[in-house]
Amino acid sequence: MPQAASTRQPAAGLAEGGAPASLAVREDFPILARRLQGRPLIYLDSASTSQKPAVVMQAMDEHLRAHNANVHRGVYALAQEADAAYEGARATIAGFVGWEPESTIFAKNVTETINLVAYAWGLDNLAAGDAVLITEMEHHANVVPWQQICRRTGAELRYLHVDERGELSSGELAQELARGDVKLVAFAHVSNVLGTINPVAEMTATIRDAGAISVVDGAQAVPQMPVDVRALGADFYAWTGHKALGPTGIGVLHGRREILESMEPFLTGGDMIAAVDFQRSTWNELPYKFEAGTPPIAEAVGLAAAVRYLAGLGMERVRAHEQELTARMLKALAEVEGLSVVGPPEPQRRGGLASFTIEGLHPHDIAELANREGVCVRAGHHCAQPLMRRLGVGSTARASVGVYTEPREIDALAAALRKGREVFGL
Amino acid sequence: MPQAASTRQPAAGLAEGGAPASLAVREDFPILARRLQGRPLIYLDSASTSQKPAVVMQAMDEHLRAHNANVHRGVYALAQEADAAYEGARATIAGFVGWEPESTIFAKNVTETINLVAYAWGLDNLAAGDAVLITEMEHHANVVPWQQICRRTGAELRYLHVDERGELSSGELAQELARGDVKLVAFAHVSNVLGTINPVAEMTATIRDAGAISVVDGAQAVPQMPVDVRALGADFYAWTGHKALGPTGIGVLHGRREILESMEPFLTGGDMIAAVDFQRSTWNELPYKFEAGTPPIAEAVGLAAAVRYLAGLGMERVRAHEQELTARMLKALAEVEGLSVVGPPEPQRRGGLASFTIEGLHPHDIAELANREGVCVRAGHHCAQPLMRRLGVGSTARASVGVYTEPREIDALAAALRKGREVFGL
Amino acid sequence: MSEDELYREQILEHYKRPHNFGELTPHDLEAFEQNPLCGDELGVHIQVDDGRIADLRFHGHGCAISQAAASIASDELKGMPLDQAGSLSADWMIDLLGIPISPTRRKCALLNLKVMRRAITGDSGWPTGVG
Amino acid sequence: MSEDELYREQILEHYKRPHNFGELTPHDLEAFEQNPLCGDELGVHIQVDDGRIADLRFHGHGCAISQAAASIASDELKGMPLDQAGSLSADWMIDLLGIPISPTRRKCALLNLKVMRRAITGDSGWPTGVG
Ligand SMILES: Cc1ncc(COP(=O)(O)O)c(C=O)c1O
Ligand SMILES: Cc1ncc(COP(=O)(O)O)c(C=O)c1O
Repeated sequence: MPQAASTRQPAAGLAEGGAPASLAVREDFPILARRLQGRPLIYLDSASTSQKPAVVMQAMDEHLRAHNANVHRGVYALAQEADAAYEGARATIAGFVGWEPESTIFAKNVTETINLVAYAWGLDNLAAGDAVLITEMEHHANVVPWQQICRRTGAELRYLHVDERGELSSGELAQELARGDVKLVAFAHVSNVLGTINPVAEMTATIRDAGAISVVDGAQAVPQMPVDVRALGADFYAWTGHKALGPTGIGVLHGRREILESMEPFLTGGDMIAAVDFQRSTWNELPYKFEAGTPPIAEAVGLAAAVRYLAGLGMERVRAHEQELTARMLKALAEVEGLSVVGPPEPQRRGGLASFTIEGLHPHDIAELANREGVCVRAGHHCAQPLMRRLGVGSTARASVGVYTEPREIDALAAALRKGREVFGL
Repeated sequence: MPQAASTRQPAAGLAEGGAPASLAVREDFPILARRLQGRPLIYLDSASTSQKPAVVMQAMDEHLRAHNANVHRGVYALAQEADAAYEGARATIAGFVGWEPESTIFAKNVTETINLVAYAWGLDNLAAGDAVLITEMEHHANVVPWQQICRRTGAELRYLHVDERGELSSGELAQELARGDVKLVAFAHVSNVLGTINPVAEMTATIRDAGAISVVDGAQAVPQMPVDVRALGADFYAWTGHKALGPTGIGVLHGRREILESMEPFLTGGDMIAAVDFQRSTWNELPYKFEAGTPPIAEAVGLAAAVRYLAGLGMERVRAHEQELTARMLKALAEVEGLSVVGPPEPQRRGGLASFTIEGLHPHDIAELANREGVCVRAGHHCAQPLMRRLGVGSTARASVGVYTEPREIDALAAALRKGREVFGL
Repeated sequence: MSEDELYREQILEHYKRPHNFGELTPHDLEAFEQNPLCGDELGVHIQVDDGRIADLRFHGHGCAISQAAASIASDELKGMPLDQAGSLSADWMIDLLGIPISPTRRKCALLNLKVMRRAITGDSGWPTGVG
Repeated sequence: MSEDELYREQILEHYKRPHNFGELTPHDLEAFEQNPLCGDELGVHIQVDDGRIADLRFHGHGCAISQAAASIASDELKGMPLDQAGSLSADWMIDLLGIPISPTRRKCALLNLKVMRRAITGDSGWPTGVG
């Protein structure tokens, strides 16, 4: 059986404005006790992957130690425990974002789920003369599958522009849809580079009115803010376990039932069939039709523990915490000489991350110099090369926060950057 | 860092013939200490999924507690530890079956890997007039992807027959290839229903001589016998972690480098690209070209611990143990009235499983009745409906062994079946 | 559960000598279903008279639970108004069987209801409550 | 490692004022490479005379390590026989840099060698030993 939810309600440290600057949950995350090169670990790369609370490892461990069997086919009692654990995890995870389990599909990561939609919906619904619309701020996971499916089907791939604030324009979306050829629009809920929070509900309504399908990449949103997939109105909403305090090896796709039912399956094999004859097969009901082979069972159990943990913290509090830290980060970074942050200047319009460049310091060197102070930040194109091109930079450094991030870690980042500039004689 | 390999060399219990009837490893597997409904757990469903030794859970737990970061992109020290753990796991896992890490690709299960080959090789290399050849004994994972790709490309799907012994005929393979239209042949190394061990090296040589590509489904072979992918001569060899003492969420594909290099990618997104421009992208080198998005990192670490554990036992000993138990099982089952086993009668020609029917007892009821005695066996079509049709049965019951299975558990199965017949008044 | 709860006399009796098994020619309604988990198959033929099930026969193969369920249900179904038969609930079937059914075996117990429904209403989903 | 080991004076000097950076028109050989991990780009133009590198220029953008490596290597490459330049090893480059290089930064340090190789031999793989 899955671990019981963490019922612990940690006291929030109160920052100046009364917002929870610290959720006081550090001891729940074993890795944060580590020292690297003699220094405490200051992990500011949660947008890449989050650290995991002990309840997640415990839930997986417990599942594999006591309830492991394959799912969906076993008559014996142990197999029924495994079924209950896996389907119970699905119900928990779907419920966390307000969706129904029957149209909540598990894959290995969010990348696979977007490929699923691109292949299984795209191969049969796109043709020359049609267009797919994405945005300049997408992660490669929401770019390359559309390039490939457009190549295979002859459809055109077009982009919504990112303005100088790092935001989309609703006018441009309406204009593009008015051309009448757009069959599908895919975009991020929260940009992993700019931090921009897109107005999802407004966009999906516009898209639906134009008769197109919406695909929302929620990889950066689910871990850090309340998400209600139904209220957001997306036809497909996808996210990934390892960024949401869960394990690697699991991604989640919520889809509108009628669309999923109308689609051919994507991966095929065991468990997703109704009947297999020599030349043709028929498909199992949802969600199984889209889950071929043995699914990530222990990973689903682990992710269920993660979302129960998040729900225990309260997603409103998590969001307030990340916003508070983002404000602090934007302020601290602005004080570093030669540093420019990309994306919207207002913390309330963005997720818990800041991408930046420093005059005279390449992002790789920024990350290397930060690492010397125990500060983990990412450097590179963040799997968003089209956006890098649009911003006119080769790469950026990026600092991102999680539920466990403390204000002092933001200050440590700023100090490390100042020290780095000195090393380079700037 | 991954856990150190288990260096423990358990003493083998000696059965009558001197073969290791017990590997004496039960205490390495925490779940085997469980009692269900007051009875000890007798797990005879390893062909569906294996139980896991504690070193596997420990390796994953330790990875997530101390070395968790995303792979392939981080400059900071923690990310380098995660890289080393993931790529170290790849080297260990590839080495376990004698293949090179560069063309060893991780997916979520073996089903995904076969879909990868079907889509990424098939979409560009199959057309009307071509044929794909599979066998009547395939798991749905090695049937349905070929049905689908044949439908999409217009190629023909043909089957090699299974004879009354449950084996293929080499003559028929040669005949089919002589027709000159076969572009790809896919078949199981070991059948998950019949137990049949196919003569892989001989078959791949015949296939190669005919200019076709071979795809071998090694899901049932890698867990129970020494496998040397190079010696087997397959162009693609695929298997799945959870059946080989590893965690769920990971499958493995070994491919011939030239073929992988000539293929378009399958899943696309982050990590698998060289450069992404607005309209087109170029691909990363092998194996990354085929690993889109965040891979199953902790799962790779867990599977590496599993294969180190298996290597510690010695795969020759594992095979001897499973053969001994299979012999005992075939003998014990033959003594149950009304029971018929499918597949080759000689234990040395088969893997560690036996599928059977009992006159007057439906397989579902067999599994239910066995469960009352704590014995876990599977009932159903075992994801092999074409084979069921060929055998003229709707379903079978199947008992399968693992490294931890003891001779007394085989005896308990036979006793449970006898008792079940009595319940039904047979 | 103790042995005789699931496989009690009455269940085994229906399994071994099922009522209303076979085919009906001619028939007015028919359907055929598989349980995707095990490959079990069940079909039904129905003769309709004045909005009621005048006669019916099940055919196919399955486990003791699915066969007994079909047999027991068939006795009740004869003479039942079609609209009533097409909307019978999972609970109705489970109650009728009168034995404890595990989640996995539920699909076995309800296979005949699923086939019935498809024959009468064209709906091929599992009866609500199948879990 | 202590601070000045990686970013020592000489490295920073080459980064800030790289030798042989820019373009060469006309040129006999050229190539362009990206580091897929970070998007850094490096190109090279080479003038050949009598089987030797008569002159060369690197261009593009990258971190201190990749730029310093290209700069330091460029001084050595001028006058070198083409076949020798095309088969320089990873170790040659790392030794020349003379600083400890982590596995992740190796690709930065070797980017210029990769570009050189592609310009001379058409081979676009990483120099052996890149790990
Ligand atoms: C021979 C064979 N191939 C493929 C599979 C599918 O494995 P997975 O579910 O891990 O993809 C199995 C097991 O179910 C199998 O026995
Ligand atoms: C916005 C966004 N989409 C998609 C992804 C890809 O996630 P994954 O690697 O888990 O598939 C990421 C993270 O890398 C992301 O930030």
